[in-house]
Amino acid sequence: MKLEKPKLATRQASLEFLKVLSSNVDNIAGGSADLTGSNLTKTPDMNSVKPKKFKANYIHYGIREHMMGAVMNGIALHKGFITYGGTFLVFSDYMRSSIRLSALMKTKVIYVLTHDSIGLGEDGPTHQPVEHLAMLRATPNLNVFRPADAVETAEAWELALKYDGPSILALSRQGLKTFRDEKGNDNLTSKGGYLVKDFGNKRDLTIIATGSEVEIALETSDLLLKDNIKASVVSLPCWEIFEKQSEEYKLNVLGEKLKVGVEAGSELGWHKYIGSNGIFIGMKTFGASAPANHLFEHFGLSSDKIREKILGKINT
Amino acid sequence: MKLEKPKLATRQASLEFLKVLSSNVDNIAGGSADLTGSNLTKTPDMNSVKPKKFKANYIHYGIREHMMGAVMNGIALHKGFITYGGTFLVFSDYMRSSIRLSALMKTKVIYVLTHDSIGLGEDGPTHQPVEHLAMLRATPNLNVFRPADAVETAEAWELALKYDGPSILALSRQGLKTFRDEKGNDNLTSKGGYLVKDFGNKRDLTIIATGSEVEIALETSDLLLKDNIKASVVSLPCWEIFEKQSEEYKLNVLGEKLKVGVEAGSELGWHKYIGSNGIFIGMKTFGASAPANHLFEHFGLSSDKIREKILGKINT
Amino acid sequence: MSKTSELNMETLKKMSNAIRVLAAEGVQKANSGHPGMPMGIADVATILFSKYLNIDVNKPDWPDRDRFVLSAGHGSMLIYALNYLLGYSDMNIESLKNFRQLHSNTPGHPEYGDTLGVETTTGPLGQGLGTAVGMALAERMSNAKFGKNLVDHFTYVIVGDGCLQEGISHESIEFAGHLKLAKLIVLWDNNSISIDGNTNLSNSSNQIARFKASGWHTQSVDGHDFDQISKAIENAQKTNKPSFIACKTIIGFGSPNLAGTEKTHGAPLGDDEVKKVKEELNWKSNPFEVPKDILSNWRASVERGLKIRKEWEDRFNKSPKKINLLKIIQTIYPKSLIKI
Amino acid sequence: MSKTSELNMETLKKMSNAIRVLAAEGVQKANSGHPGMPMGIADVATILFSKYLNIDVNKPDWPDRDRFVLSAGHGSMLIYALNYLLGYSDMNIESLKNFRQLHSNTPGHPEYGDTLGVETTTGPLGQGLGTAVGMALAERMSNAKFGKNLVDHFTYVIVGDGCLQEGISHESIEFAGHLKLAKLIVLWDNNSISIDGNTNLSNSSNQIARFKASGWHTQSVDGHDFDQISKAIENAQKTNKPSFIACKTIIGFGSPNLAGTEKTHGAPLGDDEVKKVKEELNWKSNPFEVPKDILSNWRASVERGLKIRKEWEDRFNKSPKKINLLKIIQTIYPKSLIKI
Ligand SMILES: Cc1ncc(C[n+]2csc(CCOP(=O)(O)OP(=O)(O)O)c2C)c(N)n1
Ligand SMILES: Cc1ncc(C[n+]2csc(CCOP(=O)(O)OP(=O)(O)O)c2C)c(N)n1
Ligand SMILES: [Mg+2]
Ligand SMILES: [Mg+2]
Repeated sequence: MKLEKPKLATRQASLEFLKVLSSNVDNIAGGSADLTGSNLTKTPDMNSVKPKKFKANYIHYGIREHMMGAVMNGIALHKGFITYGGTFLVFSDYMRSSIRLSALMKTKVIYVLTHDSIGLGEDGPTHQPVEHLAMLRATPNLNVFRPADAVETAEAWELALKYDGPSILALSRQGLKTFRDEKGNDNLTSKGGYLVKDFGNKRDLTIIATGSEVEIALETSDLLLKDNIKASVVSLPCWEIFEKQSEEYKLNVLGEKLKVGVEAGSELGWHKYIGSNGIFIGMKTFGASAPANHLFEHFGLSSDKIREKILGKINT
Repeated sequence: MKLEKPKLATRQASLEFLKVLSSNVDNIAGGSADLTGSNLTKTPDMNSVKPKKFKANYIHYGIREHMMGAVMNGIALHKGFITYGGTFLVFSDYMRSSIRLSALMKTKVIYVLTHDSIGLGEDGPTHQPVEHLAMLRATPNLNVFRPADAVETAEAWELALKYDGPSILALSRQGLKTFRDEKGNDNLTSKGGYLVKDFGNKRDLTIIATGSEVEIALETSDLLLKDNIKASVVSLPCWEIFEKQSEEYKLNVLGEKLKVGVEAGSELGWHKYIGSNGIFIGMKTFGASAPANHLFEHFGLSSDKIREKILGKINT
Repeated sequence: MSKTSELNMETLKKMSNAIRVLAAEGVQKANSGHPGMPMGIADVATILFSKYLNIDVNKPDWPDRDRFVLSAGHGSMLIYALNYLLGYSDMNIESLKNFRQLHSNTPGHPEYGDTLGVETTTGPLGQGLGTAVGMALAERMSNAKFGKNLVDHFTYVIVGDGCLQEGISHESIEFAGHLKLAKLIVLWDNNSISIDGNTNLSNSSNQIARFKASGWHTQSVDGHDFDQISKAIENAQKTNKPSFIACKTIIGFGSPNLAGTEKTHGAPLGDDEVKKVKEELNWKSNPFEVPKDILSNWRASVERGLKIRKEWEDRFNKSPKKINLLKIIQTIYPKSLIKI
Repeated sequence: MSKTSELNMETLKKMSNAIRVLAAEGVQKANSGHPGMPMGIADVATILFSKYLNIDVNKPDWPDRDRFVLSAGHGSMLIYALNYLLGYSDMNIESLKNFRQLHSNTPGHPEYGDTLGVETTTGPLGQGLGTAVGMALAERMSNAKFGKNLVDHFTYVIVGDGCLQEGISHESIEFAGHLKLAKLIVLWDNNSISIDGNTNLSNSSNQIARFKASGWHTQSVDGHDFDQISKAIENAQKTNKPSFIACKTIIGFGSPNLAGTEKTHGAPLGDDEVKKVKEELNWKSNPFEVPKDILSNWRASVERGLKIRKEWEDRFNKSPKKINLLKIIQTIYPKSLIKI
């Protein structure tokens, strides 16, 4: 086993990607709806658009999410810029209509939506998305990425830049282990989903997770191994792309044994992957105000609790 | 067989209900975001709030959906009124954040969202909801009703008035057959879903539909009978309530044979009911601008095309 | 930029009436649609398109063209009628007859990608204004990069009462005013009507004061007076602020029995009333026929855009920034950015 | 309605500083939260709550109470500190120490149902303003039904820069102005700071002009001058329009090193700086301790509300409309409405 890398929030990984991007291209029109330091959308070398200063690449949209989406559509339609804009995932609510128009027109607009779950912590339920991944995944033409570590984040960014349409990057506030070895040249996120821990034909079950819950799924798999249960783990950062893979590939990834979905959001949509017999562990209610680690525990999204649920299911 | 009743759009049925309601209670605060004649939210005896005239029961919100939702929350929190407001289902996008707060606070607010699918017709994809039912169903505490005929509409209204929280009424623009016999005293919608055509233990498959697609499902069942296939039909007007029924009841309704979901919207969420092996027939893309009947045909939402798909599945 | 048009008032009136009649007839044929808005704004649109808007119908994607956004997207027949009159290659009489039909290029609301010259999808009210602010901002940011020689165009938007009630209009107005997006010109179809009836049912704002509060240049004109409209647009082009022009119009202008009422907003006028519109406007042709002289006037008006586009192309071909601009317009990304 | 307070300036300042210190300490203890907003608006809130807001802490659901909405919901410590000082039964020092902890009644943003006196959940910016418009409208509609004797209360809202940038603020302002919701009073925490820095990064609107354009009564005051605040509220209560009071404040007021900067917006000040705040404000007590005399001043201020509530109850008990009002407040629906 290799040395453990430092934990990195995917919003931080996104900033690292932007640093590379902005030093390579001179036509960025980035921005945020007054959450620059939280979304991590502005690299140190970017400079802000001001009333008489348009030779710049960063837009302070103010607290105007709805307009930010529309303005990004306008920038994309005008042509000439790579455009992205940030806010909290939960406030995609305020720009739903603009996101929908991005999807309908297939404008190349990248929505950088951070603080993507109860992992946001103390700000509480008004700030914690629950239904938003479902809402966005249900929207045609929209690629919704929820990367699980720094490498997946870079891959998602790359795919978003290549896609002729809008993308959502749902990013974590909290630090996440880097489980992927970034030396490989393959963009695994380009498959939409793939095995991050694979017991081959010895697998007893599959845990499918996205984003910050992949780390928890891997921990759960480790725990289960002590129970002599072999749980393969799938990261599913982009459902839309995964859907486009061959049936064979999908079956190979998901397996035919018990499937367990883990995502700190609504269950809506998950049964396509976990089947009628599967277990979903996520958010049945709105969140709460507390430190993030308390919330994951409270809502049953810890490896301990997930292990228990799986054992409960297996033993009935 | 009984005589066929005239077709009635569920938005029209809703108006009929409101006529009864408004002649029975004197504390209505209804309204619409400038779509009164389309949402059918104002009964002939209701009168409009004006600058110096507050002894009234109907509010012209103007084209301000986001505020309408917030104002309704405020009216509900203040207490004293039964409050509902109308717009097109697709423009729930503009008030997502207000709807979410209704759900989080459990305010008793009723959203009357008409033109609930491609059945809206010529106005085209910007006006045709696709992902909206999924977005709303994914929201905790929110009861989303999509009644299939006049009787279900009245039942949905009744349940919305009784529920201590917000409800969505997704209503059709187009006329729908009244398939329910309104003489029965049971509110079947209070089960969330139920068999509207039942072949008992002879059933070969189950077609599950909501709203305007229940009529199409019933037609399909009739067609299939000629092929000697017994397709029971389930109307599923409210998923949230259906989820609360016993496992036994749900199994009895859905059956254990092939399940076919039909809804003119996103498939997201449907696999919970149709299972991994089921078929879903709905909208994979955004809609289009054309007369409604052309659109149902074009998008494969006609009894003919559904029958074909079912036969295709059965014969493989 | 603009020179006083050689077209006289009477000719302009006829050109404008062509829009009205085509809109009324298109909606009537489809038995669905919104005739009132195009009929009301026809005079404003005629001035804007025939005298000021720098587009080339033969090269609809010429980068330095002016942008036009119909934020009040339900008035789509305005665009389709105009595009036919201007001679866009994809817009013929058949298209107008197929308004709102499956696979036509004349959908109920303007859809980006379906129709040449449609710069953005509109219909959800207010979105067009926000999108136009994005276009106007991209224009300034491109201008800052490539200079006035290569990038220097206006963004024109028509908004309705609905657009201005929606919250997104506030966000857009404040932001555009703050950034002093001087090349953004917003024309308000101030007809005091929306679906529920007179806008005074739910509104009594002073829009001029409102835009002023956010640093805009503002004007009010009679939206049926060609001279006033022309002058206002010319003034707007000259200020160093974004410009708002309130155009007082009559919805369904030309309809003797229904003009000025919400009845013209979103339903066909009826066969009878369409006939009466044509009488009122002294319009003798058969349905979907535009008199040759009027069509020629319209078609001649596009020469201006053609010439401006060619001049731009000359400058472009001589510019050292050509490659860079091209590359950026095609939005090419560096191949491998994956290493972090 | 109000009489000049017997509380002198110095006492008021201390009462206000109690809010500041509790907010700074609560956020520091939680190691998370927004100290700047409560510290900045403390003077305005002190005047509003001690002199004008008609509530009864012992009967938080008394129907004819004034409504208070903190639209800038991130300033939740303002409410918790106030509710402790006023003596709400559910709000003790332990609650303040448990700010932002699981199952506490002091969540990160005000949550309806979690805390007595919290009239609505806020946090998503602008929503509080829209909700307050609904409350003010319901008040007028109830008043029209039951008369001034039974229904006659104000709705007060505190909005921040963020609320006023959001589109929903436009919709709400226009609508409230149109309906002349005269009992709606909006206080703007005009501190020129939001998360990204100075609001001039993205805004240069004239808010007074903006509200005027929608028919509001407007005033501007120094948000740290008790007299100006009092007078403005009294004026606002008297107009026949909704009222907007721009209160110029300093975010994080009292923090010697950080006041006036975005650093106080959404992060603890730091242990050292909290100490310095207390020095600056001449605050000698231990953490989470409010000097007895200041607490008594706050607790005494609630007598006003209690008295007004009792007077209302007398009128209510004598009123023939009592049953009807009760029924309607409990929102009872007729049993069977299903037949159509
Ligand atoms: C966001 C949104 N809400 C509602 C509608 C439905 N709608 C279409 S036009 C209209 C009225 C618009 O009034 P106005 O802009 O004055 O248009 P006019 O009647 O003058 O043509 C409404 C409510 C819409 N298209 N978009
Ligand atoms: C709709 C919405 N968007 C974004 C946020 C995140 N947010 C919280 S406070 C804030 C800045 C608000 O600035 P202001 O109202 O001036 O508050 P102040 O910094 O003065 O306390 C932002 C962007 C939010 N709470 N709601
Ligand atoms: Mg109008
Ligand atoms: Mg501020």
